[in-house]
Amino acid sequence: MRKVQAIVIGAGPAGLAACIEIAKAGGKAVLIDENAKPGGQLFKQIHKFFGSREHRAGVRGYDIGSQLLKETEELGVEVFLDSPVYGLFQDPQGIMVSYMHEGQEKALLGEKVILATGAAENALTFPGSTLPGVMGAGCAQTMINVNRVLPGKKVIMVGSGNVGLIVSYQLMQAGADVAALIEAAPSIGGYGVHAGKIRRAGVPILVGHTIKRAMGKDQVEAVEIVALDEGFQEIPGTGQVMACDTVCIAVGLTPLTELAWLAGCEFTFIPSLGGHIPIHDENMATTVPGLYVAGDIAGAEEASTAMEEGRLAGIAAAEALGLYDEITAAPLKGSVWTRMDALRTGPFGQKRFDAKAQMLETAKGGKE
Amino acid sequence: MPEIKVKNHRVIKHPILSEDAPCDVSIFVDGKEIPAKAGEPIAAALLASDIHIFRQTAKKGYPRGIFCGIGRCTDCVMTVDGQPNVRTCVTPVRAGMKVETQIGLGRWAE
Amino acid sequence: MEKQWDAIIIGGGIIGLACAYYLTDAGQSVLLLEKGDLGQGASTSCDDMIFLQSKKPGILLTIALESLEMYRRLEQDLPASIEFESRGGMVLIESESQMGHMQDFVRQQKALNLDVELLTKEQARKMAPLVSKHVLGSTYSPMDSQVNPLQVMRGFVKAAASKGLEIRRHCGVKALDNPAPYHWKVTADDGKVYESRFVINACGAWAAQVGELTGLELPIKPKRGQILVTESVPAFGQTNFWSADYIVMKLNPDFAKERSALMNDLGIGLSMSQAQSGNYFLGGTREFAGFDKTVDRTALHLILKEAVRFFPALEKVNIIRTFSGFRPAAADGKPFIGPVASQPGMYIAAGHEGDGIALAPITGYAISRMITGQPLPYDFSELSPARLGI
Amino acid sequence: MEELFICRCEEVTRQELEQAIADGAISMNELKRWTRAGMGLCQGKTCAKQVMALLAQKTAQSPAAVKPATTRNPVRPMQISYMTKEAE
Amino acid sequence: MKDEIRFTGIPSAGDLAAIPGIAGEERFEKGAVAVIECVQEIPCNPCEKACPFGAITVGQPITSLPVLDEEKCTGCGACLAKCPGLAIFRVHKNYTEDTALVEFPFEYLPLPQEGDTVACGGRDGNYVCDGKILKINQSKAFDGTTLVAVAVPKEHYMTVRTICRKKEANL
Repeated sequence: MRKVQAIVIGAGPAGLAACIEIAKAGGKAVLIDENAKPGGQLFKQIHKFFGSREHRAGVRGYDIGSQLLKETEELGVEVFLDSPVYGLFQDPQGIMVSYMHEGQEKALLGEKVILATGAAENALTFPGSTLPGVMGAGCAQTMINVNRVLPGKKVIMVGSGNVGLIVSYQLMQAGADVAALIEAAPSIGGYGVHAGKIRRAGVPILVGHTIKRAMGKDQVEAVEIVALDEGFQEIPGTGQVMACDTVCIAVGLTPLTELAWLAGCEFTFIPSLGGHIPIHDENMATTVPGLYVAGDIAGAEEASTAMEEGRLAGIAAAEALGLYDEITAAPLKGSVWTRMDALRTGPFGQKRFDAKAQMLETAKGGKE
Repeated sequence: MPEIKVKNHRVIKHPILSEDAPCDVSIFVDGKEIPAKAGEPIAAALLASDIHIFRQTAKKGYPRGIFCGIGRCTDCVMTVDGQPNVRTCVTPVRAGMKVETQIGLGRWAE
Repeated sequence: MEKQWDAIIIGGGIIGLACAYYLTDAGQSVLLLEKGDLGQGASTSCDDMIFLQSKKPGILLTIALESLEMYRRLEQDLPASIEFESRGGMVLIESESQMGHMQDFVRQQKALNLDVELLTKEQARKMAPLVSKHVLGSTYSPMDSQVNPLQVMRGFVKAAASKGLEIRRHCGVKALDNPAPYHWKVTADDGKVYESRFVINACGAWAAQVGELTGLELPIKPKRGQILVTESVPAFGQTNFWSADYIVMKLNPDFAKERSALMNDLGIGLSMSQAQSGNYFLGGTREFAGFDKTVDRTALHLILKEAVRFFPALEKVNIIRTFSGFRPAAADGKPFIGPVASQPGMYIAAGHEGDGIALAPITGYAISRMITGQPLPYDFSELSPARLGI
Repeated sequence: MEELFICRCEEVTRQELEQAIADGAISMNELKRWTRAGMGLCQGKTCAKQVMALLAQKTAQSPAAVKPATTRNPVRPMQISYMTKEAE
Repeated sequence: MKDEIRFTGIPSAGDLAAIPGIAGEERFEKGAVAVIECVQEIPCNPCEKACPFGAITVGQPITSLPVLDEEKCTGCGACLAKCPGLAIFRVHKNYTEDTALVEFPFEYLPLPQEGDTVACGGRDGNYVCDGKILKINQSKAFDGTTLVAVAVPKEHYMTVRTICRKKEANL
């Protein structure tokens, strides 16, 4: 069986960045992704990113995706697309990654394996939540920005995190009407500037409200929303029915950790990062020798942080492969950490900073 | 004044993205011909033609459509070219494909 | 003082739970200790069949037939829908030599009143239109049945709990002391010592490890079975299916020469049953690999090749899960159901190999009758640990 | 449609899950086996988080203590034809 | 009253009064100036690099609110299309004797044309007044973002922030 220095699973921002770093160090990385196109969720991000110039701030997500792809191509990274990894098997020679490619099941052995599998949207259950027309906000975003199809004309958005705010904006850019954005918490979850954009477009944001039911015979025709008190209980008499043909759910992400469970990683539970997270250290190394994580699988954050984590995992894997000595690797990793720390500051970033700090403590505890 | 163009729910002109390519093939949904773009997910072609009900569930017979859009939740499965349980959100369109609303577990092509 | 239980059952698989069900039904106070989740061993890493056709005439076929009748009653009695169904089974025959052996086998089984017959190629295709054209014929028995072991366990738990069963999960056993006949002290992982008159070792593939705690050498080894699960699909035929080659090989070891060495090493014989949910279980292997629970890629390939050889249309079906489980394989191929003569109060209910689901009701019933001193419907001496001097 | 379908694949309702918990299921593996929540085509990818939260709440366990059901190969549905060609 | 941006999505008068991105009243009298309505500490600083005159400072940490140096700001508008949050506006209070110019980023279709009279909206998207489109700037450097400049009655220079989107999209 073919053995390579590194296998990176997932060609989103984290996986691409990891491959780039391994290739820059002179290593051979194979990148495997289940989608027909690389880039993960970057190509549906048509807004300009925040951050600093080093984070490519002000550049639209899909352009960042194209730049990363160009780099991986120039560095000669071998990429298998349309190739879902379906499992990991034990092998004395390394980690065996099994995947589907061109109609056949195949396997590769990796000395180092980096899991960059991303995250999936959380579901929400209410009467009518399985009706056609109720969908993930990310699903609607893919439809409008990648496939260029409107899933509906009149949308209710549930959830005011950055995903809910951005997708509402982009639905309007694609020509849909967003009737309202509702949020169960007493305040808006995402950035005020994103909220400001959709407010200027006349979209009401109803905090302290939830969706009580979606109504319709064969597909969504309306929703009933209700106001909630501070204990998240329905306030009687506040129900109102709003007509719509689409309900988008944007209530957070859960890291896609199946492969890490399969590999036998130890996990820790951190709600602010999306739930059960594979324990990883300052090199993004998990508790399974040779196995790294990067991006949303290591805690759901956002694309810029995912890229930095990918770089870090790539540099650390290159170092572990002997491609870098410690003296060369240390400053490279240091600069990634500086940029990552910058992304995790402020009232929105501090929680994630603290969560990651807690993670590092857990990782240290596990090693001692 | 340049108007936003949404034809059959397709977003042709867009304030940020370049103009979208036109449909180049047809597929058949429960026998009815609809326009599509080769390579786009089957689900996209269906939504573009205002088709939202993809299947009926096995236990209760309730309607379902697209939900996660990334091949994970498997809510959008249909019978495609005689094969049940095809995830339409990640299966690309090929010219002439036969797509059927899946009733329950579907049925095998004779 | 801690409560004195009538019986402590070690092992929360389908056998242990069946014992709990029948013992509590007989008015006994029962505590069940399980080192993990309920049914985390072979009871949930198996398919769903009560397969009579593979059994040679003898005690096992006799009690399997009785167990089948008990399941029919349990479908009514248990507070869970156990999805009992007699869908029947076909053993698919591919060669003239297999045909000869199966003809003999069917004749013997018929003599024992097993309702089984041989089908021609055309008859077989009528019952299973999607079967491969190369199949020469099959056996058919309408008696082969199936049950959902997960729901059976749920039913046992719920019914027994209503009659006082207590369960400690994630609570293995560290020591077993026997200060006097019919007085057992069970030291558990939770640090407590539980006392009882009877102890039942229902630890499946792990029964030997628990046996060691009292110096017993139980000849039970884990025999790994690897199984694949398909997505829910429309049925491939009216019945469940087996390939004849493995059954023929068991009857006539010479037949092994007609199979590849790898197939024999892994003990692959195709079984294919469909749950009520529409999922097919595709099995399986029979290997001695210690307690290594991994699923082996080569074995998966071989099982699926077998499956597709018989049903080419399966190629288009998705696999959604694979797993392996440890059948508790007794040295002489028969389960231990009965007392340990040298340790009054100690009972063994383990070693059922691939028949744990099929034999769970009769095993639980027999153990309950033995412990409560009631007469048994059959002579169980052939299954007593005493048969091997235990 | 007033039912609350938590497992969309197998159409398992919140009420069915609560009943299984009342019947004694205390782990995700048990809950899954008793209700089929998470046993469908998606293998629990969509519902697991909600089921875990419900289990934690109804059994007064901390959410951290509730572990997901066992993950197994394949983590994506895999067409059998992929496996019937010679392994590499 | 919970009128801050985190409850409403609209920067309140209090939010705006507390930030360093808005010039003093007197500066508005003197000519065009940038209005940076960035009220939350998020990790972002492209505006700092966008200003050719060094009038915007974010510094360290990167989450600091942008500080506008009202003397250095020439009101050139170079920062408007660079703000990923679309939170910077250009305001010329004394554009004419009775109109103010308000320029803002706009990323929707349809776009109005120069000379059109349009309904202008506030931070909540509600109608404030009619305005006349002075300029539609679709420079390639803006990467898809369009800058729309409208003339509105002078008293609305700190109220108008957009053109009202059609209630029903043209489907």
